[in-house]
Amino acid sequence: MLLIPCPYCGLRDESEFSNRGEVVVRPDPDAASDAQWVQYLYFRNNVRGWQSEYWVHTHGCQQLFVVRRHTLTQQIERPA
Amino acid sequence: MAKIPFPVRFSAAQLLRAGLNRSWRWPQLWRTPQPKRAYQVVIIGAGGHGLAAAFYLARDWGIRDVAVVERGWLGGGNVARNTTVVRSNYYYPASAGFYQRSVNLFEGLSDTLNFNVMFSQRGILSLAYSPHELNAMARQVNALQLNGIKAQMVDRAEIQRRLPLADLSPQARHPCLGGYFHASGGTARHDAVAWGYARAADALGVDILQGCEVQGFEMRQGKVVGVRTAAGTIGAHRTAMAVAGSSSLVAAMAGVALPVVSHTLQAFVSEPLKPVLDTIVMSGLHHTYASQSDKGELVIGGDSDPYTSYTQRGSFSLIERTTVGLLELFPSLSRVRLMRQWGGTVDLTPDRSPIIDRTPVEGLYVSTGWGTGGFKAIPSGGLALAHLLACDRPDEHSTAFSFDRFARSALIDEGAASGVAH
Amino acid sequence: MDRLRRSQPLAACVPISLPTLAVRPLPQATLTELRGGLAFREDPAFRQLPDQPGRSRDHGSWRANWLRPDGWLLIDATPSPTAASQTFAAAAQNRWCRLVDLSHSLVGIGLRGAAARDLLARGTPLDLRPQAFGPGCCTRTRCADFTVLLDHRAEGIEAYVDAPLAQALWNWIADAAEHLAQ
Amino acid sequence: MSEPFRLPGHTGAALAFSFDGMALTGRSGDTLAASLLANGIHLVARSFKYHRPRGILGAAAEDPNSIVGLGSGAHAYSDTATCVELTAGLEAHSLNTWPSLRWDSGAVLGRLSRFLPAGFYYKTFFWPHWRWYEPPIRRAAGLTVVPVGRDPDRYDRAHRHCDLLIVGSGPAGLSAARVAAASGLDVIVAEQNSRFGGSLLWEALAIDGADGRVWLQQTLHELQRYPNVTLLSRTTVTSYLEHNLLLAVEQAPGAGRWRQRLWQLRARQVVLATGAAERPLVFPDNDRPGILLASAVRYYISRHRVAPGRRIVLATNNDDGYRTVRVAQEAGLEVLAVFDSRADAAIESPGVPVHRGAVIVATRGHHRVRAVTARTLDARQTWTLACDTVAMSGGWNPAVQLFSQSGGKVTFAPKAAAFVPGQERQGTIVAGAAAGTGSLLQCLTSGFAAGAKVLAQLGLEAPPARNWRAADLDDHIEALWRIPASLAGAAKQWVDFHNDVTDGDISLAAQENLQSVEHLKRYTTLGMAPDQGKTSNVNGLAILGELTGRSPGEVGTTTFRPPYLPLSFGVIAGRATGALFRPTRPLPTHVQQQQCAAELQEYGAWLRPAYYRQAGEDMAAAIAREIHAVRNAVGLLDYSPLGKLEIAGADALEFLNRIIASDLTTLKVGRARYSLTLDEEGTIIDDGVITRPADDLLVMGTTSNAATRLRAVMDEWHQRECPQLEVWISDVTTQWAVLLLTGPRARAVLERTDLDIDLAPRAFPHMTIRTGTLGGVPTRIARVSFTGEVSFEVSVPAGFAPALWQHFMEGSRDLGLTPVGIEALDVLRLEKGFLHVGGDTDGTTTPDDVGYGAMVRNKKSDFIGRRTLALACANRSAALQLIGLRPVDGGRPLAVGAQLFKAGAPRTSGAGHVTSSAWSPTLAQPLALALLARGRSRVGERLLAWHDGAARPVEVIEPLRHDPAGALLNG
Ligand SMILES: Cc1cc2nc3c(=O)[nH]c(=O)nc-3n(C[C@H](O)[C@H](O)[C@H](O)COP(=O)(O)OP(=O)(O)OC[C@H]3O[C@@H](n4cnc5c(N)ncnc54)[C@H](O)[C@@H]3O)c2cc1C
Ligand SMILES: NC(=O)c1ccc[n+]([C@@H]2O[C@H](COP(=O)([O-])OP(=O)(O)OC[C@H]3O[C@@H](n4cnc5c(N)ncnc54)[C@H](O)[C@@H]3O)[C@@H](O)[C@H]2O)c1
Ligand SMILES: Cc1cc2nc3c(=O)[nH]c(=O)nc-3n(C[C@H](O)[C@H](O)[C@H](O)COP(=O)(O)O)c2cc1C
Ligand SMILES: [Zn+2]
Repeated sequence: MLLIPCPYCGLRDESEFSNRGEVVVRPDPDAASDAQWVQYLYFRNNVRGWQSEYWVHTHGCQQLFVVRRHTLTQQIERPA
Repeated sequence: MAKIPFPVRFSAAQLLRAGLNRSWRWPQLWRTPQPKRAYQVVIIGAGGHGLAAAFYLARDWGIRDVAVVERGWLGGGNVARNTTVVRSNYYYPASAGFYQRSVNLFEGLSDTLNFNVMFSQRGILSLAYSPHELNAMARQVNALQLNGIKAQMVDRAEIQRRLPLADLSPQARHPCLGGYFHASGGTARHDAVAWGYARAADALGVDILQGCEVQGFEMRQGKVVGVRTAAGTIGAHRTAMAVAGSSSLVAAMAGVALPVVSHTLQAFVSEPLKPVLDTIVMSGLHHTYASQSDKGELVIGGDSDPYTSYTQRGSFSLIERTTVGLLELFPSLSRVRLMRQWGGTVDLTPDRSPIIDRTPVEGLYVSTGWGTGGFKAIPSGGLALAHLLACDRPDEHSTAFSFDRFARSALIDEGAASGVAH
Repeated sequence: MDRLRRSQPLAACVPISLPTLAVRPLPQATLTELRGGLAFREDPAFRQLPDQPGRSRDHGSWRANWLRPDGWLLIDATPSPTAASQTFAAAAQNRWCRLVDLSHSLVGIGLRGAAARDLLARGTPLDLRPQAFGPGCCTRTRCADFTVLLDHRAEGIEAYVDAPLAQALWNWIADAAEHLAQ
Repeated sequence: MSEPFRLPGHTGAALAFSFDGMALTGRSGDTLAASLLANGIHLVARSFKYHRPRGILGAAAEDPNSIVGLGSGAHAYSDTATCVELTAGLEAHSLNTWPSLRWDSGAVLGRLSRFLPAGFYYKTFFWPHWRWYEPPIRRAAGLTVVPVGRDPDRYDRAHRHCDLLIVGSGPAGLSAARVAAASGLDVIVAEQNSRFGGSLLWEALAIDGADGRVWLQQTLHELQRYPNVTLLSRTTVTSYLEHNLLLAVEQAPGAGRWRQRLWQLRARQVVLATGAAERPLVFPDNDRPGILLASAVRYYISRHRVAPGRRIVLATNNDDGYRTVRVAQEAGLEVLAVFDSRADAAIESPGVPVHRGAVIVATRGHHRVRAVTARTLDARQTWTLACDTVAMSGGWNPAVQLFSQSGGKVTFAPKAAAFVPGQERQGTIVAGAAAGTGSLLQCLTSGFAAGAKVLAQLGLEAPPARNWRAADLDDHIEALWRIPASLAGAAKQWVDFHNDVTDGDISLAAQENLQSVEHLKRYTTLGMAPDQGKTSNVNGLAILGELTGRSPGEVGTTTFRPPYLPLSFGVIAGRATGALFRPTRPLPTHVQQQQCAAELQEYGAWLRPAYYRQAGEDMAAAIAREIHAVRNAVGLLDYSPLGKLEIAGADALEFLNRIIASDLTTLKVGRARYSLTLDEEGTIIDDGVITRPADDLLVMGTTSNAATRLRAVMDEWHQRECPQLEVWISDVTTQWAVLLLTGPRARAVLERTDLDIDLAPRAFPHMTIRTGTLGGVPTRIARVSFTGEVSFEVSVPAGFAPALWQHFMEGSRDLGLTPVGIEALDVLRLEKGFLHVGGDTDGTTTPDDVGYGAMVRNKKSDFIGRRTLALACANRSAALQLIGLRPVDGGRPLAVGAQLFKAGAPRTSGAGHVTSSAWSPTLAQPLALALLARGRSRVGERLLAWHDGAARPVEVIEPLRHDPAGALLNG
């Protein structure tokens, strides 16, 4: 059970949050090619190491924010 | 099909001879060979799939100039840490054919490999707790029956007979409405599957190179021509990756992006118990499944962890959730103790079906996406990967599991249709 | 037709009374969710709100709990229209903010006594030590299977929960209270 | 005679207990193991594979042997006798023996052991088939008998945060606690034993010139005075998880309201002072009852005043073992000899013959050791001694399990011949024997240093360094991992006592090229028993190292995993069992539902009426009656679970239009519009009606149980994709109860209320919404229909719903008002051919599949899922489309889930299936909807529907509809 640093509520137990996967940017749907769109839908970097990812403080302030987490050590970078 | 030149064939008689003759010595299960400069085929990852593919390449295609390159100890990845459920109750014909072939191969695997993999078809019981679940189950069972796979709806009395420990009383928090039994499902000894394939492949001349991590690819004109390892460069005509949870990492070394994320999947065992559970039981409502091993521990699993990780460790909340479900199902296990928990890193595709295909880079092949359920697929997946490597095209059972299906929106999403896991 | 009478979800619950803990359903109050955007920050009423996340602000007859950067819960013991909603009426009129009545959606349970924290700690992973969560603090968190809003007032901690789950939370509290002793 | 082996000086009260039915007496303050030994009972169990007699080996958690059954009936469980506190009336019994512990038939397997080497089962049992062998193997396996019935005990759970968690209360732990306590930190000390003090409770240790127990009492006194210190005894830390979360199980001191409590301890800093466990020596037949760890012998004598035996032989490879000699002698026991494997051991032991360079090469005695034979390593000299106890010391294993679980690396320290903590990962500090520190002085100072380091890390001032007068001798050890074969002959040397792993098994593994320690473990099962190899792992891997020319450090350890000690499933689940497992959500009118004889069932988490019982009716009759009422009079349903999301703010419409599939730009105030919600892959995840009660407010109706999820989806979408829009989303699902009136007389019912809304069809047509006051309270009324009849969804603040329900029921009985359940509602909508998301759709269904292709095509702006549906590469030619079915063979409804296939063609799954089906009382025929590949182009085709082993002929049709033109809706 990780401690997730919510920018508003501080360090809270993982069970209050939902993880929404690594940060991906939604391409402009009108400009994106099919291939780009498929890339956005299904392909992920899936790194072993530091990853920027979305968390939502579901059972708290309901805010979505980005956390940097190390996928091998589970260290989390404290936001400055 | 070649006969396998084992140094010694295993049998009861051989055990007897060895016991009587104290100076006689069992040979090595496999060698520790020196890597050659190059092989016809290099397979990265000595897990179940890598080892099985090497074996079938050598036995069925006569391709014995093969190395399986493993970063740790052979059979130490997910094949060492899975809950050993083997089943073929898949909904779509593409999956059903593929996994039924695997079950068929499992049935003869101990003989094939001359190694007891303890495949035990004790059947799988899935439980339903709402009319909606019952309907979904009926849909699944009817599909299985059409595909020629053993499956039968069962009523509460039958469930109670098979699960004497289950609380099916109306007082239970969720009264069970019924379920279905998949008689050809079962368990096999996970380590034995890896070791059996390794020993047989080795006997056929395959070099298994342990402690030899692949750190990059040798590329020539955009084509993979070998692997760079801790022990130097090893050339290869064709290279396959069968590295499960590490798929994205190895693929990235060749510049290939995969539709895969790696999550932790956990499991745990109880202290050894006198027999209490003869079949495998699964309950979606309880997020739990369990079986009892021949040594007596209950082997228990649940859902995968909700975020990516390479740690082989998971979050306690999943253990908690699985346990709470387990106790609702079997309240009298409350005083039984959890002995050990662990995790593996599973390779999940968006539709949770595997990919067995060429990659966009010439010379590089991939078998991945086995996720939370690839143990059962080892024989069939090994056969498929061997075919792909030998013929440069997938066999009839794996064409659907292509790399480009995502681009074509031709997903094979078993979960979307049925909601069963593992 | 008579005016419709209002029913209370926890009406039948007997308050729990232990040497170190008293639990009771809170009397009906007016609960209003306040939402506001950037423009709202310029409104004088905005200054009535707590100035930090995780804090509440007491105005005597009503209080404002921080819920999220653009959301607060106004708790007013008096029936509507309340002092609380009047404070923000003008801003709401200007559409700088919005008031949503949740009086029927949330049910409050009051916990008092030295063991109130111990009891909640049986379900919530929150750091409940006084230095981390003392009077004037409020937060939404998880307690057992429930999402609760904890409002630490001077006299004790109040827990608000989605109305259909109020009875279940009450049962959970009663069960946990049994384990407090010993 | 009672307690023949009890030594004078025990102050505990006598307690009656039993073992295998024998009535015995022990003392309070004892462990079960101590009381058994006091009664001269060593044999307590049989080993797993060969059923070898097993005695008590250790003092505490490390013991691999003494797992016994405890209690009976629903109270039964198993635990290790060395960890069980003796209580009055405790019933203990041996496990998995037949007919008895002393005469156990399973022991014949020991005779066959040469045919059953490690992993033998991989080499045989597959001819003719494994299924012939497996059943007897399963019957023989396993230890614990699972109790019957629900656990009568309860379990507690609690979270706790602290600045510093100290695990272990020996000299190291307590001295760390003292430092931290004085500085005001919030400190928790967790100790698995019933008493604090660790080794101070039983080792003869002097601190500052006095007995160590004096220091212990002073320290405990001091700590108890600090309000910022919590001392938890009987509390075993089992798991060290991420971000300094540790799990601990507290054992209730006696019978009470809870049996065990699970602590989830979140600490800023952790000090592990978990001590060390002694290793057995590996020599031939070292597994007999009466052969104990040397430290355990001291422990039983000093702490429990129990003599494990009267004639003791000590075997050791280190100085520390010699302590046992003095302790035994002081207790008046005879120490016959010391066999020290070190030829040059310098240590002396007055009054006992010490044989240096000598090892035990054989032992005798079946249920209890009776004699040992020892020999010098050069084989020149041999002794045979009759004895009743062997104390053995093979060195110490620091208890690094928790450290390793935390992600710390362990390294091999050759001097101590032990694995010690190396690089930490979570800032963990290890102190005392757990850090490989030998002497008492070092334990005290390392504990102090740990406390000081914590203070420094938290930015507090550390107190000045302290000094103690205490022993500071280094323990000399010269590892001897097993007896050379030249001395041992063919006799087995046991490594894992529980799982019967011998040095020969390890040799076999090495010979078969299982060189990795992980292979060794899995091939031999070394360390896989409930004790998890606390006494066996290091010996085993060191022997493997010897066999393969590697140091123990090069071989390495296997992975330490939680839990450190087994923990019950019950304590993990805590109170989330029975009624507290997944709470249900009652309707606002729950009481009224019960009064109306509703058959309440769980739909999602909501308890809703499936149908209403009436005398003489079965479920089908009840449903038919309710449907009849709706079609001919009026039905009433508490529809409150229907999700309601309010979307407001300047950009509400713009925002919602980016979410859902239908076009909202033309939605006027007061109007309602049906829409689908998709995920980004274009799959339908929900449907519902969106209303616009006011200019600046949209209310999105969702299916029951979907509101929470959709609110989150939209909120996140807003924050991530378009934070510049001003939108406020509020979930008001439980604020507003909804009572649905549906049927030709619905208006008449509503007319009998105090309502300020004009109900005339003109003023209030189908697909509109009105707000007003009803019975003096605010209301929102929507005219949307899922049944095809005139319907009013009447919303009032939830607390008013019971009164309103009452008002409807009492005031409109003459109109035929009938409460209607979910099952009837489902048939009513099927009679209209309306879609049921989740039933008629699955995780692959897109809008076009269910006939809403135009909704998507006609919308010109982006929304979730749109781009994916427009992928040119997507091939949806085989997509399943929703159509109707008619059974050709008569009136029985089809089974939901029946699979469709074409007669004559190869049978395969997935080409189509029945999604909804029921008998329609209104149309007097069976109705069915199905998803069928290219279904819309196949109307008229004949197919077979497969269910439960039989195929029924069906015809593909346009879905049948009651009132196809929808004339009734506008009534
Ligand atoms: C807890 C758990 C329970 C499961 N339960 C079931 C179940 O009941 N039924 C079922 O069918 N499936 C189950 N699975 C899934 C199944 O275990 C996997 O899908 C399957 O084992 C994966 O295939 P594999 O054996 O080839 O992978 P692995 O055994 O993981 O093999 C991959 C190998 O590649 C090696 N490797 C990785 N990177 C490199 C590199 N750079 N160089 C060299 N080598 C490398 C790894 O060390 C590893 O040995 C479960 C998985 C887990 C974790
Ligand atoms: N070579 C050595 O390392 C060695 C050998 C023998 C004796 N000693 C002596 O042993 C003493 C060591 O002192 P110490 O304070 O380090 O250890 P200790 O053995 O005195 O205390 C450790 C305590 O930790 C507790 N504990 C262990 N694991 C636990 C867990 N998971 N949860 C809760 N409690 C747990 C034990 O019950 C014990 O009370 C010294 O007196 C030293 O001289 C050291
Ligand atoms: C089917 C199965 C049964 C297991 N049974 C046991 C067991 O009886 N005892 C044990 O200690 N571990 C058991 N394990 C767990 C392993 O010890 C180990 O944790 C697992 O293979 C993962 O490896 P790792 O913990 O070394 O990472 C079992 C694992 C599996 C997959
Ligand atoms: Zn937050």
